[in-house]
Amino acid sequence: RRGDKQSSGPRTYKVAVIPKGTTHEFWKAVHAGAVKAGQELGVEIFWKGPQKEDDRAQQITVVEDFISRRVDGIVLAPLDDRALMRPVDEAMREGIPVVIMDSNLQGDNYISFVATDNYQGGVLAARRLAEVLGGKGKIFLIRYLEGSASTTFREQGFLETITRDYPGIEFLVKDQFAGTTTESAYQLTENLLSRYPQVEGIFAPNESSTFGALRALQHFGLAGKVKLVGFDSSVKLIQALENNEIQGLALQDPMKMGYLAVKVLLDHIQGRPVEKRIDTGVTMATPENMNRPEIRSLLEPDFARYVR
Amino acid sequence: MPEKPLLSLTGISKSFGPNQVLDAVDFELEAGEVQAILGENGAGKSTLIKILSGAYKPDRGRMFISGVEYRPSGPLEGRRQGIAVIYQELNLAPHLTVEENIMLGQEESRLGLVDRKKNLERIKKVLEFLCHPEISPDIPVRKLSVGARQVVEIARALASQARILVMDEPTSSLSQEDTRRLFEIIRKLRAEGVGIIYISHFLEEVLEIADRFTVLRDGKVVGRGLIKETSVEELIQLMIGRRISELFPRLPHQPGEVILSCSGIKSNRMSRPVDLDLRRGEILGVAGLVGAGRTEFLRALFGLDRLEQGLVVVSGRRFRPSFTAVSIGCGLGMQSEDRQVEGLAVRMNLADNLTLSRLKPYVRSGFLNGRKQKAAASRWIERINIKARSPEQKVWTLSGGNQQKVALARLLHQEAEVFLLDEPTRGIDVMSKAQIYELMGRLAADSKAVIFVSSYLPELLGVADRIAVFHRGQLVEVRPAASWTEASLMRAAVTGRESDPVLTGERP
Amino acid sequence: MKVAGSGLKKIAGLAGPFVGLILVITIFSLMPEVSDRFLNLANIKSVATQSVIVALCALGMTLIIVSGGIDLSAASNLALSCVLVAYAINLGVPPLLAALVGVAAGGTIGFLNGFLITRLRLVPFIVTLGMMGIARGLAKWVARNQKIDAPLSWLNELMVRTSKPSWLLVSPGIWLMILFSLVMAVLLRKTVFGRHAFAVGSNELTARLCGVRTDRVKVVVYTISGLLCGLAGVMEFSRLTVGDPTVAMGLELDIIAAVVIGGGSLSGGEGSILGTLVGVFIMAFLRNGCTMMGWPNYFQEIIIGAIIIAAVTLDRLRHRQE
Amino acid sequence: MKVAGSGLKKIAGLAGPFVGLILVITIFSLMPEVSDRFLNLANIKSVATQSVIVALCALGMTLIIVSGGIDLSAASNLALSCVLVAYAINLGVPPLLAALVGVAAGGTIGFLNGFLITRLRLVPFIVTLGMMGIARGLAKWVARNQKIDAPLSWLNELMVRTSKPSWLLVSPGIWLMILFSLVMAVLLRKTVFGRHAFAVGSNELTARLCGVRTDRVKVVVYTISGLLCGLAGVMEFSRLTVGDPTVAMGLELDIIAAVVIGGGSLSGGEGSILGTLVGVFIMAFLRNGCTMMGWPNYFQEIIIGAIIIAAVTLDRLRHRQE
Ligand SMILES: Nc1ncnc2c1ncn2[C@@H]1O[C@H](COP(=O)(O)OP(=O)(O)OP(=O)(O)O)[C@@H](O)[C@H]1O
Ligand SMILES: Nc1ncnc2c1ncn2[C@@H]1O[C@H](COP(=O)(O)OP(=O)(O)OP(=O)(O)O)[C@@H](O)[C@H]1O
Ligand SMILES: [Mg+2]
Ligand SMILES: [Mg+2]
Repeated sequence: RRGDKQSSGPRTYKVAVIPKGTTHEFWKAVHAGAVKAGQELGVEIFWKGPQKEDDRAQQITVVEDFISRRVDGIVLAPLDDRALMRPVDEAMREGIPVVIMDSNLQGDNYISFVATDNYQGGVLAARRLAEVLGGKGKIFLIRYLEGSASTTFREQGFLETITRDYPGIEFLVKDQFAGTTTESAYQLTENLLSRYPQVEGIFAPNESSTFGALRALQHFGLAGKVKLVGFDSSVKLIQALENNEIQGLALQDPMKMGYLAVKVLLDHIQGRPVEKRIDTGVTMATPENMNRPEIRSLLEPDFARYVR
Repeated sequence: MPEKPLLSLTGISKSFGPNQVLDAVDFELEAGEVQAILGENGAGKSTLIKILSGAYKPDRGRMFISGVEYRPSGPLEGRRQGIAVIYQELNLAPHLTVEENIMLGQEESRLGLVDRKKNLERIKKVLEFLCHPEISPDIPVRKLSVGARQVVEIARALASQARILVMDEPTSSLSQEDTRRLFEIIRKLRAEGVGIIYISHFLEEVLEIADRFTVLRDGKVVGRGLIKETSVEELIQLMIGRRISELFPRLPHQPGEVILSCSGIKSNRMSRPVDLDLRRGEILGVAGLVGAGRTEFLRALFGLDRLEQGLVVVSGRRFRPSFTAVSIGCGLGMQSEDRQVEGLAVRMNLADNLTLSRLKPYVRSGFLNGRKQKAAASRWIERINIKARSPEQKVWTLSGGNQQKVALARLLHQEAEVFLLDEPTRGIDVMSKAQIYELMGRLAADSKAVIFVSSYLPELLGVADRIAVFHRGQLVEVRPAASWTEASLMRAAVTGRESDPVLTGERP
Repeated sequence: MKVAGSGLKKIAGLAGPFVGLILVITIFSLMPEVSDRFLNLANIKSVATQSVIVALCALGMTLIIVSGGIDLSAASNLALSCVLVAYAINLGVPPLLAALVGVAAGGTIGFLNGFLITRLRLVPFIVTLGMMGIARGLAKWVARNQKIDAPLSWLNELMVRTSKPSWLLVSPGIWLMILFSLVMAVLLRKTVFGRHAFAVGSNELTARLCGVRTDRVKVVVYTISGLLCGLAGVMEFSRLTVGDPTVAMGLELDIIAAVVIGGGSLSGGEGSILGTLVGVFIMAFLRNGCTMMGWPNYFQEIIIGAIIIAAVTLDRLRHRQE
Repeated sequence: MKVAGSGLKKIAGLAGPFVGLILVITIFSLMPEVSDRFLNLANIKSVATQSVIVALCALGMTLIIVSGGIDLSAASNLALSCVLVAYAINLGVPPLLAALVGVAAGGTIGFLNGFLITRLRLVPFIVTLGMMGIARGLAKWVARNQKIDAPLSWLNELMVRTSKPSWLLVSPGIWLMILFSLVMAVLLRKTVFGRHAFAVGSNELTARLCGVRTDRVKVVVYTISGLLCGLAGVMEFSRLTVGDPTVAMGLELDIIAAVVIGGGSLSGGEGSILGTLVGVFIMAFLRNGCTMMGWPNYFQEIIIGAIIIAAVTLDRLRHRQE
């Protein structure tokens, strides 16, 4: 059937891009990347996440609904490496190719997997925090959400690197979950700071938990004193980086991720060979290197041109 | 072996907090007799009944049914023992149909599935027995009038084929016709050997139907005996410990200028518009059968129901009733026939209920003075003898009659000019009734006006200056009270035809 | 004559709740982008499958709401059951038994709700709010804060979009939904227990005075509802193929909304299974239609909010005309 | 004699709701790991600051619940206000005006709730459930599904831990909470409007019979509550320094729980500001304590669930003794 499409001359492909949620800055950048690819390649993008952030069951529903709509292809950031397998299988069976991005999916019944190496991101963050702490100190690992795969990898990468490589660093807390909102991360960190005033460093594995932790530190007047390494970027986090209130941000390249995912999908639809695994890279931004243009473009992806 | 009485209670005591409501009450009921329990409002009659039915647990005392000790853990137990109760406050599930209400707790069923046919058969029999076959078994009870609801309650008690039938004021919302039919049924049941406890504040009813009586005062038994050997005066004296001089005391009052006149009032629930004038210093009685639309008329007049047409003029102010706040502002005040559902906020305290329609006197610079409010409530409690511990007592813990008094006290406190009273004496004891009649007279003498709806014809004839009769949602006739007799009132209410005027009746 | 009249009225009564549903379906069918695909059989099947889980919970919720209660723990209960099924399967328990474990867990939570409400004389809102936290916490505990992967089994075939075996026409989950809807409708309308549930919801005091064992009725009501939530949890596991302790977060409000859209009254004594199903489908078709149109989520949220209000308004208007 | 008696009773009545709070605080104070830090002034200040937002919403919710209603849209309303404040500031509106915009938006949503409830005669649960979706959707729309970053201003100083200026002792947010608690307590207990709200909640028919303009009372009740949610949104913005449309998701249940723990009855006619505040603090200290103890989240969820039930049980027991 791929042949059919090619022979029917120039046409707009309809592609559904399904993120894990719609309200994080990160996904906005992915969206922008996808739209950019869409504009360049002549693809109409449907951007639709589960209505409740991080709801596996609803994401399955969204995939199913797009199968019903019979789009030409789906780009999916699966909320679960297992639960989304079957809807993806179904899509593939019905001739709708699926590209996976951001988080992995078990099995290999998909076209390609475009993602950051999250474990590596955790490792980078661990190295950075150890560096600013001088290899010893007491720290919090603030987790994001029960069962969220990408952040779990980051947390794992961080935890394993610290335990293996930096015996001088001690975890005061490593099993507390911040939850999905800034406010919940904020309160958690505040309460932890009340309990452990001796803390010296914090790692938070995504934007909302990093920002929550930052706000709590600012609230306690500890910003800059307690070292904070986070993940992803936003305007406030960049400001904090400038003010040396954050010592490091592990940056993915979400625009590239969205762009490549759509591009790979289209390549496949149009019969070109594609790679099964595409790494979009992860970089550590620090107050020192943040003004380099290549870091700057990661900190502030220029997505205003593509999405409002 | 001597015959054991059907029911015997010994030394029953009950108190709510510091309030001793029943004090070592002994009581016996034989099979095949009707025994009346009499007493003032708050004497403890309903409490005794609730203990008998298993709804309350006594603090002390024992109960025996046919000589076997009976210690109910709840109302289910009472029912199983063959005790059926018609409670004073209507006790129906509003969303359920007539059928479901009557059969509640005694459904005919097979393997848990309701056997509707059998249910309907039983209901039909009972409703025919009560001469109300027109009440459809499929209509939700909330759509029935208060009178019809009471019929349903009675039907429920009768359908259970009990050994002991307890009726706590079964006739308070019944027409005389229905009361008569009920008495026939009671006689039939008595003949079948059912023991019946009958509670009522209508002493002539008691004299007619009961065989024996027990009088309670302040939770103690103060007298018992055979009805044959007693009189109204003696019963009253037992109940309050003194005589009362007159049941319908008449204070002189003179109708003055027109204070309220309604023209073409019709709500969506009435069948015909009503025109009526009311003068200062006048008590207008309103008679009619259950469901004749008297309540609907009052509600329309007061602005509680959606009005289709009509205007009201009160003391020269014309308005179309739609907001009760406006009606109250113009000097109207209404008391509802259904004190439980509408008349009172039973979960609020007495003081709040009493003053709700006129809080102004207790406001100074925007703030409410709770102490003053309670003091005022206390004064009213004393003035009309409400049996209550304090103005902060919750209304639902008052006895039925005392609740009714609270509803009345509210109107007095409100200082209304025109009183719309819908069955104001429901559940009120003889003495308090006399007191309320006197009160109405005094209001009239103060050149206020009263519309007095009642199904109890003697009180209408005894108190009102004029009497209006409703029939099937329309006003059929208004005449001076003196030109009515019980018989002619009945006839007008039943047939809806104007009776031959003995004197020239005025028509508005 | 009388029968005919009541028959007509019944039909009107039945058509009533459908008005909202028909409206929603019509609107989307008229959208040019999706018109051909929206009313397509495959899509309807898929919406039906998506509705199974909410519908099962809503059946139980109808019973609870009819009896004057409310259950905020329904969604957490579902999650707990979902996790336990996965846990049990991982322990090597046969799938059928694992499913029973899930259902039983649901029933236990339901029973506990009923027990606490009747014993401690607490309002259902509070007991089930507490239980909502407890069940969710237990689910996360059992799952050690992760989702539980379990080997695939026939359990995971219950909720597929294309039925296997194909002679079933639709997935077993849909059949289960139909079956339990019928059972619950009969229970509610044709049994003594159902009548007692209505009576308790309409006027508890009266029910008690008439000899209804109100406490027992309530405990049974919550237990049945709990069992259905447990079953919904099994279905959720079937759909997800993993035991997810964070699943169905906030779904309790959707479930309650479905019942109320379908004519249930939160003050008790009113509600019907048919109405509830219509409520469930209104919400499901709305979601499906919005997604197919590719409308952004905020738009969808606003529309669903407005439709909830509109649907109930329609229902009330109908009642007023009566 | 009589006065003394009623005085004593009042003290008992006041102590009542505190029992749960005292229990929670005592338990954590006895835990060796945190005993010194838990009752530390700084920690208490921090808990108080965390409570400001829930407390403001709960004040309005108390009024609503007293008048027999419920408001599920409170948290979404807060989010909308939070986003609008950030949006306005970004447009260059002065902070004070921006804050007023947020409060006014809250009031508008509240007014709409009241208007729909009284005009369409719908149950509050449904109207506010619909409004919950609408307000949340609007918030996301305004924010284009993102957080809105806004330049810092004095607005962001309202919720700091260490008060500026220091003579305030605690943050302005806490003072606002105290101020509005007093205002609402007076409104509820000492004004005709408050009495009318109680009457409407206790028996709406009676209130109407007594000339209370029930519809007007309800509209005002919802509007006031909406204004307070709007203010809470401003406080949330102050705390977050960004306008976050996803903030306070699911918080409505916490807010309602606080009111009910504090003795409010969902069937109307009961509730008090003091009780509600105690309810808010019970929940806040519980969260704080559990986190400080380092207990895993699931454990915390279970405990909070259990405490909600226990606190209300205690309250009911106390009432029964009365
Ligand atoms: N649940 C309760 N709590 C507190 N006091 C109560 C309660 N029920 C009844 N009482 C009190 O008990 C007393 C007796 O009430 P009861 O209802 O038995 O009177 P009654 O004889 O039936 O009066 P009536 O003729 O007015 O119906 C009253 O003073 C009433 O206030
Ligand atoms: N048995 C019945 N079945 C159905 N509807 C009834 C019945 N009885 C009354 N109604 C309805 O109630 C309306 C009037 O009842 P309502 O109680 O207001 O009359 P009323 O004259 O005040 O009688 P009551 O003596 O009960 O106060 C009637 O127009 C009728 O629609
Ligand atoms: Mg009584
Ligand atoms: Mg009447």
